[in-house]
Amino acid sequence: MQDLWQIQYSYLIPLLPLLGACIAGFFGARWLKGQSHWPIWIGVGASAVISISLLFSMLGLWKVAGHEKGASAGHAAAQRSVAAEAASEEPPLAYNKIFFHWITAGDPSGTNSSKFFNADAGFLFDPLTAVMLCVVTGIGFVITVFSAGYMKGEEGYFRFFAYLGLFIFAMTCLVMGNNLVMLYLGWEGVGLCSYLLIGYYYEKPSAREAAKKAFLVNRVGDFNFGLGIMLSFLAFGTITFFSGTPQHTGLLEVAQAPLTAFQQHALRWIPFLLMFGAFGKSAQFPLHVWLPDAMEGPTPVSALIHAATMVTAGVYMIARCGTLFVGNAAAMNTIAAIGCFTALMAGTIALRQFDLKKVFAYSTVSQLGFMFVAVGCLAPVAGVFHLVTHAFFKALLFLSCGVVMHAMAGELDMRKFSGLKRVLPKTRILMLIGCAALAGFPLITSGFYSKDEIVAAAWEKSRFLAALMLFAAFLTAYYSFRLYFRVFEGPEILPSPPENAHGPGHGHGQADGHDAESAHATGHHHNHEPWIMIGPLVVLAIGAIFAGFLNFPERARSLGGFLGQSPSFAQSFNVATRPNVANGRVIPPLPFGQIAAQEELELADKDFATSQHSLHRMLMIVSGLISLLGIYFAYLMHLKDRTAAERLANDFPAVTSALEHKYWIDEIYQNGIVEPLRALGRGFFAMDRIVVDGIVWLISFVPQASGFALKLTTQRGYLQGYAVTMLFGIAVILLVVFL
Amino acid sequence: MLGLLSSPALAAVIVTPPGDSSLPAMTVGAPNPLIAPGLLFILAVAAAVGIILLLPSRREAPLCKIGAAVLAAAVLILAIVLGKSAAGAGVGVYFWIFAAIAVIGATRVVTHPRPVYSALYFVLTVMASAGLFVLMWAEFMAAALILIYGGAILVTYVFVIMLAAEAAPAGGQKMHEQLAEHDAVSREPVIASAVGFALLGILLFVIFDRSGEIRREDAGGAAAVTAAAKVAATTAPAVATTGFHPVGGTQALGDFLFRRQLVNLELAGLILTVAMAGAIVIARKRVVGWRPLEEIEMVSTPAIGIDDNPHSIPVTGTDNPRQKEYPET
Amino acid sequence: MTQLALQHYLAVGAILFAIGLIGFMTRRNLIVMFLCTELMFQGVAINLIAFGRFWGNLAGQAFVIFVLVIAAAEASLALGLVVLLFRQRNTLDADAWRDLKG
Amino acid sequence: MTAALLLLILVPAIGAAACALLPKQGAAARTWAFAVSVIDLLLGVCLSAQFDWKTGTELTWFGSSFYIENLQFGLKLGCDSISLWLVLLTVLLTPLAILASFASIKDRQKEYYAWMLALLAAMNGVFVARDLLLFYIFFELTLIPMFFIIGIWGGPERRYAAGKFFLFTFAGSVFTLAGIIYIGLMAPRGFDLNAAVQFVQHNPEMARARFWLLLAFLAGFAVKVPLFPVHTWLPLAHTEAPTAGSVILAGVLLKLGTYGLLKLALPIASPDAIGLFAPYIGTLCVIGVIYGALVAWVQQDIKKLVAYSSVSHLGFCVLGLFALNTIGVQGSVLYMINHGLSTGAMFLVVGMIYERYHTRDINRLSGLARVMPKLAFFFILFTLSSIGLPGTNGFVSEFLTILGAFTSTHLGVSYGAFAALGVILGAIYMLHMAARIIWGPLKTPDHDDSHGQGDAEPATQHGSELPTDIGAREVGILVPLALCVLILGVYPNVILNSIQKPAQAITQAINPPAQAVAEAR
Repeated sequence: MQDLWQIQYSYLIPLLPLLGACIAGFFGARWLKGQSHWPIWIGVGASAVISISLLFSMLGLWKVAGHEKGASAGHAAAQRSVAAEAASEEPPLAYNKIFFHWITAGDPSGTNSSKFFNADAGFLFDPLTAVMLCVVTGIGFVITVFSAGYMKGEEGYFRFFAYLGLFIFAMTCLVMGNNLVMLYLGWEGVGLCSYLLIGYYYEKPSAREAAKKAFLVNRVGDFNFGLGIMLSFLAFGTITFFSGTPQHTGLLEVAQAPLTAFQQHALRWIPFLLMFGAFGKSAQFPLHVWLPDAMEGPTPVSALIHAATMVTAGVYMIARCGTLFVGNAAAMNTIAAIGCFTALMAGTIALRQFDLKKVFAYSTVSQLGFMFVAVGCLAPVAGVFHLVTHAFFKALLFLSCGVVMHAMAGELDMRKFSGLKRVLPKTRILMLIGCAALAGFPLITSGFYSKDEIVAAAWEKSRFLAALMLFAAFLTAYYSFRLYFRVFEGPEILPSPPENAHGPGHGHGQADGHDAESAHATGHHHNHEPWIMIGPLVVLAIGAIFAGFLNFPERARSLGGFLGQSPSFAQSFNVATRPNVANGRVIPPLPFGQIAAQEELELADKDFATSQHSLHRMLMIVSGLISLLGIYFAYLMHLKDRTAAERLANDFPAVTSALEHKYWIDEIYQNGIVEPLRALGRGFFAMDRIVVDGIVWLISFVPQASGFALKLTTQRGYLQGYAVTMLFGIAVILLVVFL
Repeated sequence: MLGLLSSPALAAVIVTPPGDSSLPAMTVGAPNPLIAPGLLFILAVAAAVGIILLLPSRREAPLCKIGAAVLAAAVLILAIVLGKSAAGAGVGVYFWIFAAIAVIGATRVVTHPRPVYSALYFVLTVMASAGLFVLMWAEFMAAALILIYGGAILVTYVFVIMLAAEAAPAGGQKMHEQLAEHDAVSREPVIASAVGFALLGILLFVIFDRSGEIRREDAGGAAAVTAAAKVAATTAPAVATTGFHPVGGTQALGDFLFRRQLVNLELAGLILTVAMAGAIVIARKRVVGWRPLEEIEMVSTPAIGIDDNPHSIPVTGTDNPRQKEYPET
Repeated sequence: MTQLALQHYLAVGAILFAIGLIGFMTRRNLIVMFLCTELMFQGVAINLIAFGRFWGNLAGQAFVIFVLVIAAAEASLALGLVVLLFRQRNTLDADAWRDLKG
Repeated sequence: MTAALLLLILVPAIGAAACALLPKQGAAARTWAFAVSVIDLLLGVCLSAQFDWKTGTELTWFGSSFYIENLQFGLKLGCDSISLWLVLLTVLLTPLAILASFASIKDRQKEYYAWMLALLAAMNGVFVARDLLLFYIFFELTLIPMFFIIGIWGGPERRYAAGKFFLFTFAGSVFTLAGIIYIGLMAPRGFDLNAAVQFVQHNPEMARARFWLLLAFLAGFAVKVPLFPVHTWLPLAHTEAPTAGSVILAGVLLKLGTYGLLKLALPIASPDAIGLFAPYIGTLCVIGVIYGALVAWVQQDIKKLVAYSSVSHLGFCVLGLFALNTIGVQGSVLYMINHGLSTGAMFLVVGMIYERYHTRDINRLSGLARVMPKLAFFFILFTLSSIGLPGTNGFVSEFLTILGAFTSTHLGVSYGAFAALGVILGAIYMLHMAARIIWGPLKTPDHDDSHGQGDAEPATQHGSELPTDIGAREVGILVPLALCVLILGVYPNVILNSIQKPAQAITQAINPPAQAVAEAR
């Protein structure tokens, strides 16, 4: 595998976007101006091409290797091999490409207590990386094309594209990194880019605060992630995932080998720390507050970063370090629990949001909850599959929102307009596809298949969890079509032509800063749907529909099978099936992508196979019905008579206000954490001035005071007074000397 | 100064003054303490109390009398104890007389409110100590003392007292009011005398109790001699060449002075000339606000007849504002 | 001259010195203060002569001569100053000259 | 030729004297000073050229003519890889600082530049001195120029600040002098640094003395590195110092303290003494980190904010030192260099803003990005470097110091965890500053006054009512620092590998292999 040209030149994948970003950034202001999207298009396009070709060549390799293995699979029936043996024959599709040693510290000889820390600038290529690369660079490229149209005429046009290029660089590093510190590099890099992009309209104080909030909340997550890295280094002495050397000294491999007491203790903590880092990045419950505010940034940013790529980094990390997580049952349960809770919470909040982008923001938080549930229920394939499909339809939804905003001169509030199907016919269809995929419209949309797999995995874990997930799916269906019916169907209402055109940041909430530009749109017949914007949408729509079939037939040639080849999935399955971990339960190998094990298991006991298939069929039907129910409900409440929703809301004022105030979490954080810390800071500063400086002043005051006191008492000017004192001194001396 | 002291002591080894062969080479007295230290301190305290009462202050006359009595008693006891225990230790009766006069004179110098009397008592003390000098065979010094001290210095003092006598307060009757305020009251007599007599007590204690045996050079051990001899050898040649042998103390002193202490003598002369020059410069300096003679209203006492009663000289209080603030003791 | 005799003379010298000292400290008249210093010189002279006699050499006496020289010089200067001071402040009180206090 | 070591000190010293004697004020002085500092930079480079990095053997130079026999104190110079990197940092920062003060220093320029060159000489002296007393002399010598620079060209409260700065450091370092003299007299070969250190370390009867020596050195160096309780002089000195002054103060002078700790305190204290102290100093550092960060967050004055950030950052640096393992020491040496670069640059940028608007109040400035995009770019870059964003130099050193504390047997996981809190707090106050000044709607102190007096140098005054973005000179100052920040971020091994041997030597001595510490695993 290492002789693939893509791998040899893999440094181009992150480097080209970075180069594009630098060119756009430094030369954009004066020379490129309007054309500064070209370097990015070329850079991201090239890396997209390399990634996709890498994916296909990997698939090619997988098919070739698959045949011999397939043949051998037949006769090696009892292949339930122990983890070490399975890991020994190198799965063909993983290769560690190290370019140079990035950080090396500690003494190499490793004597006495000091250890040897080595982080390489290296990339790891396996099916998981390939899939993620394609998602990132593919959708990234589509969005750069879209944003060229969307951002035309913006004053900081070049700055936007520079940040975009930087983001792709950071995200590709994150995905391809072969050790935790490279992952951390990408992790913080994307955090930085989201900070810069959210704060793109830096004139607006709300954008400025949102950017700062995003970066700091991410930083809290990264703090835990950092601690996780350090603890794993302390325990295992290395942070590279797979060493590629026969003796398997990679972090994930050593984690499986027999552990000392300290390592076991550490393994109890490492998953929680890494998980908390993932929650920070993927906006899960405790640290989700930054994502809704991130909608301050321009729409393509929301599409790319806050829907498709960055937020999925958390899921990717947990899938990559599966072996660390799977062994720790408590960790897996917390992930599933937090994921489910976030899904429900975000779903409910989305019901009462009237801002288009806010609805989709909460929907993203909810869908991420779904992915975490999948990963939590020992179904990483389902998680990654949903990640891929979600990337397509959520990007589609956000970009169509962008088109709507573009047309409505930056107006985003649902209540201001409706019935836009005549004005924006193409966008209406695309939005419909997107909403259907999000809702999980049965059979034709990708959302249905991926969500169904997650529900199945949840069912495996516990019936109650599956029920909650189905309810969340219902909520998703409801609020997605609530939006669709209110915006595109129903009587045609257009927002009054914007009179105060030029005030930046006018209008309620975070009206898009570039309304000044769209204000000059002459009247309504102007074509709001230029091809440069609609083209990418169509591509995404196709993806939204057909992505589902990537993993549907669930057989050897599916996405699951391909992902199964990744050492992470294979080894985490081995760890999962260990007696002490599985303690008796039969772990279905399919969600881990272990097709061979699945077929062999099905050969072994028939009824298991039949029960699995009937279960899947039943769940598919149920989730299909749920989504149809959700859509019908939305139709009832928002198309037949719009007032029904309001009436329902007024019936439960407490619930509605809770939803509208996002369960007051922001306020809790602000008053519970931020204000006390500032007060503490002020207290320290006061202490600094008073206590420490007080002591210093005292030290200087005491000699002065005593000097003055002496002056008053003894130095009275009497000549004889001095004589007496002298005499007294002589007497004392004589007394001492002679006595 | 150190050099001065050591070289004569060494020289003495060689040039022992002839003629006092009848020197009683008494063996060094056993260092039995002549006076018990306790007694010494009690006497010191008594003397202190005496002095305090005697010092000029606003007290009535009788108290001063008691003070004088106490002081006299203390000195007498000291003398008796010393005399008894010493039993003719080479100090004749004249010594006691002169000593007594000196001490009484000294106390009166200090305690007498009138500066003129102090000066005169000082002359008395000088006479007494001259007597002591004679007892110690330093007849030239005795004479010099009387001449220089008694004659020159004390006369200057009296002269200055006359010059600087303040205007007498108008119509003062009692002796106390007549006195200038700064003469009548002494400053913290209690503390000063206490400290002074403590020092005296210590000195006496050191002299009598702690002196141990001060070995005289000739009675010294071999080590002392050899050291002296070695040093003497280096300085001796200058002396040996001349054949002059002084006769009597004064010649010896003269010889010693001009042979050994020539440099110091010249220096002494120099000091005197410098002092004289200094005195002239000081005296000639113009005093701020000095007005030609005729304008000076007579600051000194009005030309009144001075009767022989010393108290009758009127002493005027001072009109110096800062004076008033001085707290009454 | 025996050590005992020496001690007697030293005693007298010490007494004179002490009395002079007390006088210097208590009397507030400038002239009397100088007089007391002269008294102290006197006490020292007696000691010097006594030691000279005890050791049998003339250094004591020579030194007393120098003491006299110093006393004379000092007396002349001091009294000159006293006269000056008197002319300036019309008083002989030592307290008049406390400007250097504090 | 190792005489470059001596020239490193002599050239600026002579330059300073000459600068003071220049005929008239103005341009001559500043170009002369800049030329001398550039020559010093070249000397540093030539020294590093002939330094053989592989083995890291120490270059030494011995001034025999100045050797005082009975005291065994003489002019012994030398540098190993750690001190060479610090020398390079000094000789890089000083020319930039001098260049930066072309515009801001208008009165008494001759003296100013003379003092700056004298400071350069003293700082180089500290890093290359291989004689205990000589080290101390240069250590104290740095105070004098700094005292004048803050005292004369400083802000409103400059005298108090200069006085406090001088007395604080001096009071501490007097104890160090006592320690040094004690060692100098006890050690067989007198004040020779390496010999003395070896002697104290391996000599059994010095055991009790080691405890007190460590205390003495800690007193002196802890004040210089502002450890928690004795740090109040730093914010005051920074706010009152002129731009160049605070750049050098933050960039190099604080490193004297950590360098002293590394060179003297650590090796001298044997395992028991340092082991005893490491947890306490560790706690002080962690407190310093969190305390400095929180206090920085509530500051109104930008310079005071960056000053407190230095307190917080150096808490990390010393924590790395007292982790007493190779990773920690390497991390902290790298931290010294990175902090010098990023905080020095931060002060330069803040100085440039001050030159234009004559205010450092965070509430009166906002949205400078609109007016000064280039300055905003550099501001953000150096902010990211100081909060330790991976890809910039800050991250590598911060990560290594915390990792060192984590894996240290003397400190422990809890120290590492609490220190890592500083990472979040660091981001909070730096981004708080960046958000308030760079982003947001444009607000500058009343426009009219800013263009009234011709403050900024002509380059920015070409007619526009608002002082425009940074000129060529200022970009020329910031670009080298930015390059260093990025290069060290991408390839920190250039430093890490070179200081690996000395760091290991120091920690080897502290926890000798013989007393094999019970391995954590």
